[in-house]
Amino acid sequence: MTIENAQKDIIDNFLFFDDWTQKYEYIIELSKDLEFMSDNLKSEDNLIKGCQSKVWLHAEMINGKINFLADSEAIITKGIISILLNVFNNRKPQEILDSDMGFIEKIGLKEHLSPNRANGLSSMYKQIKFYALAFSKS
Amino acid sequence: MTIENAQKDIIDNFLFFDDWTQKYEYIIELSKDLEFMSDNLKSEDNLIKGCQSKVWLHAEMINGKINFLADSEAIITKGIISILLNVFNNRKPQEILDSDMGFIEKIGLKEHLSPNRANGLSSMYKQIKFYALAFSKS
Amino acid sequence: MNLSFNVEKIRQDFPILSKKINNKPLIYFDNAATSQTPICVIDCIKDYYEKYNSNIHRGVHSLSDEATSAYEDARNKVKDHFNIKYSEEVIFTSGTTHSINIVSNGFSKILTKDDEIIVSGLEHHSNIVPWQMMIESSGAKLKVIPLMENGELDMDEFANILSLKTKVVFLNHVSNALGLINPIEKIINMSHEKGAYVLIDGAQSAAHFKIDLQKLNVDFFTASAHKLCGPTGVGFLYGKKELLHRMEPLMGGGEMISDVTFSKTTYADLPHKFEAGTPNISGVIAFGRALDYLNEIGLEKIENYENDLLDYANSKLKQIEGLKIYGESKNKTSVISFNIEGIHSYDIGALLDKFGIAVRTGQHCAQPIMDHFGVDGTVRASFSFINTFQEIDDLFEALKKVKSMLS
Amino acid sequence: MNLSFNVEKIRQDFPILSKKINNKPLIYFDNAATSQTPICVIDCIKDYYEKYNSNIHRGVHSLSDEATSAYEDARNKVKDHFNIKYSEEVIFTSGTTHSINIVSNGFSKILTKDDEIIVSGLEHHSNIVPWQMMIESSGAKLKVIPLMENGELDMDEFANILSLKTKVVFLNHVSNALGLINPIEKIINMSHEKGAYVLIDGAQSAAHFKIDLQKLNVDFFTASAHKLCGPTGVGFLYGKKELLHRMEPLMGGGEMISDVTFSKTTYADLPHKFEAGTPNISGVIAFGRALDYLNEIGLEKIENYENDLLDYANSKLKQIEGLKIYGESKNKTSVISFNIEGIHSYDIGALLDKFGIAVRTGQHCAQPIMDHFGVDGTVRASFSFINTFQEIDDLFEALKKVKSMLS
Ligand SMILES: Cc1ncc(COP(=O)(O)O)c(C=O)c1O
Ligand SMILES: Cc1ncc(COP(=O)(O)O)c(C=O)c1O
Repeated sequence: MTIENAQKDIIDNFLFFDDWTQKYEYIIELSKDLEFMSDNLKSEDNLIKGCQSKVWLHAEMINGKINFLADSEAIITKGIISILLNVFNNRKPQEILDSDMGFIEKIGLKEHLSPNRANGLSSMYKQIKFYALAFSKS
Repeated sequence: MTIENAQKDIIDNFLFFDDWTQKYEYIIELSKDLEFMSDNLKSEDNLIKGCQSKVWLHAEMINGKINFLADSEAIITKGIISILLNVFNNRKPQEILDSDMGFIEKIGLKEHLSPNRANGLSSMYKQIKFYALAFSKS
Repeated sequence: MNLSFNVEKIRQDFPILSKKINNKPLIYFDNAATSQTPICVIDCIKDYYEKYNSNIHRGVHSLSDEATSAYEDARNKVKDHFNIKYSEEVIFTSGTTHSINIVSNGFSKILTKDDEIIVSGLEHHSNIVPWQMMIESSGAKLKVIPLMENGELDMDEFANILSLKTKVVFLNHVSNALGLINPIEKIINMSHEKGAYVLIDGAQSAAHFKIDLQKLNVDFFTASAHKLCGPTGVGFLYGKKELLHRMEPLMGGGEMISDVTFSKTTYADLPHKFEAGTPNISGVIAFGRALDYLNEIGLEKIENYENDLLDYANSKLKQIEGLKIYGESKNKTSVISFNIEGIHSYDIGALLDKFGIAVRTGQHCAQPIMDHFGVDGTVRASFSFINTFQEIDDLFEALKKVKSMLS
Repeated sequence: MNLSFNVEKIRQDFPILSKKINNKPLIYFDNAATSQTPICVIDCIKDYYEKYNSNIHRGVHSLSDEATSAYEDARNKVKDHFNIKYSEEVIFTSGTTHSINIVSNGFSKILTKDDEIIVSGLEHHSNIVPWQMMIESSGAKLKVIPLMENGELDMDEFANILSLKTKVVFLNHVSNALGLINPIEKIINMSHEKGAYVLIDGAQSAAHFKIDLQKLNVDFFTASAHKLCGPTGVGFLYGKKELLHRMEPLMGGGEMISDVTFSKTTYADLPHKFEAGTPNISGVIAFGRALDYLNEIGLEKIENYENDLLDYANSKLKQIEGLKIYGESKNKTSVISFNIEGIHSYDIGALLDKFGIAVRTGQHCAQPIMDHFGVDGTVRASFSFINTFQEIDDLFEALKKVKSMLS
């Protein structure tokens, strides 16, 4: 599945909800899907700046694709990370570099993209792209 | 004549004018009445801060009354000094301390009282009062 | 409950209160971050730009006279409101942060490495970082008034660290993170006995009760207009004349000098020495209007009403199981800083927003207090006289739903 | 004359132009001190306070998101307008004076007593006094580019004083007292060849023509919103990233740190490192709107029209006997600085005001230039695209009357 298709799937899932309660309950649900991240990976180096709750992101290159592990103290943030990893995990660096975040607006989470430093979605995406760039050069 | 009466006289004189041209022509006329101030009195010490054109004010106590000498580079400022000295020259310190500047508004020169540092009427009046205070204590 | 306070009428002065968030009426409980702006203040800004916008102090024309008079009127309003003796002791700044930096920078050339300064453990970063910068350049030592378990200042420890070496004591009047009112009268008197100067950061107090600076006999005081129903980008610093004369200015520029050649510059008199450059003219004038507005309502009435709101909110929120309030005390402004067990403050704030309720979450620019309580952050609901008891009920109901969603 | 420029239509955007002074229509020729404000900018401020006033960057609620987005949009507008590479190279300040102080303070810890800095003889006090303060703390030496008789910079002398010791060169793009446009491209290139950084004070240039900062390759640039149809109390500093990283901040506070304990503070990333405290949020957003407004008209059109105004005013004013213009040159913005023989500039300004004409008189915060010409002050009429040819005729007639009254 391409990144674009993964994003379309998410948009379709979200279309399903009539109100914000259902949407956020779904996000909270998704937070539980996140793959376990061991405490030793929750290092200063993996901490993403610019989020109000602590967010850790770890990346490794496996067979030409980037494998991400991430976690957060806040459930909603975790749910949003989960959405992001659904899209960007196990991708080739170039795929990530070619991607955009338009789908976030389409699923009604635009507020999380604001340059407001409280919610760190932009920072996470920046960091994901940063890893992609680094690995594409290595 | 009391200070109050001197101020009333000035108000009466100004009532006479229909438009600003006449008023300012009169002020320019008055500038020529200023008593001559010799250059050696135009010292740094006598310079009044806060006027755009240089204004010098010198004061001496003669027989219990304050004698002022003043000059300025700008004609309008000179005219206004002339009005001030008409009121405040040769007064006892206490008379000056008891006075106010309400008459300036009545003759339509309120703009010169603004805290704007370009026109220094407030600064001049402050300095006149300052001398009065100093002499009243000596 | 306070019946004499007509909150519905007052709310009509605030256009933003008709705003909908997520299709729900805005409930604004972030007053400690910034206050909302009454229409008279907004109109005052509009009026300035439509009728007498001009650079001030040196213009020869009528617009400049008009703008200068309005600007200096605002200075007199600040002077009167806070009962300051001389108008030249009122310095307009871009806000509390700027004010504190003026003082810390001014003292950086006065203090030496043998001197000590004292800060409270309750400070906003704006009252910590400037002093750290000062310490670096002066070598003076920093002592901290520790907190007691509930977050109040440990006054016994203050007495211990205060000495003849202490030169400046700086602390906030009210803590922004907790709303605690500090015993500043006591601190000022004790400090003065040792010859130390005191700076009070009034960012969080000035909106909530009347402050008499001559009576307090404090050396420096500062607040921000944007927390006082005024606009952003303006505040003031009060300082005793003789201290302001001794301090070097933080910034150089136009307005603040009386004589300039390339080899030498003479600073202008107070307050201009500290007001370099074109100031926030419309902001200063609107700040004056905001003080008028607060006085039209009456700060005493505001204080009483806000105390009632706080009591009510306390009693409601405590009904929520697992909710812990930080900094409980009798001496508080209308701020409640809390967490719910097992839930991250960010999650609470993000979901409350969906109910149209604006609270602040996180460290509130006061990391040392968070460290004291061993938390990462809190949810802070800060009430003001534009809020209603009904809104507190709404918060209570929303919190219950949020809690059940998140646990 | 420029016929494609519909000045009457543009004037309708400026509410203040319907003002009467002394019963005469306001003729505003003090644009170099502060520009007037179009209704779209005034409405933008009103909108902010009525619809989304909130503290920014750390709020979890929708209002804060909205205000933060608008604030950061403004940063991008400044970036685009001046063709800046990275948005974090745009620092919002309270104005040009503040910006220059950030740089002079930043360099005070970088320079040593073996270093030299160069300033032009044409500077505004805001670009002199901060550097004098810096020199005092760093010990670096100040060299001055002298003026030629007409007030233009003596570029031969500049080449002489520029050396490998020179670390910073700072000068204005356009002189506020005379309107002269300095050869900054040349100065930047020559300075870079010697390894010196250049700060350009664009307070008087940015309103009059398009400026491309990447093309200029300048190290620092600054301007004030209030001279660009924007509000008071806001401006920006552009700096190259690597230089901003090297400089210490002028002020400490909230927003500008990433980690605070009492023993240590870590500064936040750019641009926040230099934006301590709550900024002038409404001002910044309205500044962005003002740039939009200027772009809607088109800076090229503005430049052409203002050049025509200047030519016309020059030809008219020279008909007045005894009138002397300071700083004549082909490279000028629409400013005429003059005196009439035997008459004090203050008298001219005070009487012009009675005709409803606002000009500035005095030293224009540029005492060294006045010293150069051996005058105490001048009358400065500064024109902008809101002025008309008819208004210049009115000035001409008024000046003749003023002259006859005063001589
Ligand atoms: C050339 C120049 N530099 C600096 C300034 C100072 O700008 P501000 O007062 O907006 O800080 C001015 C404004 O008069 C100016 O004309
Ligand atoms: C106690 C305290 N001090 C200082 C500040 C900083 O004020 P400003 O951001 O207006 O400079 C704040 C504002 O949050 C505060 O609450």
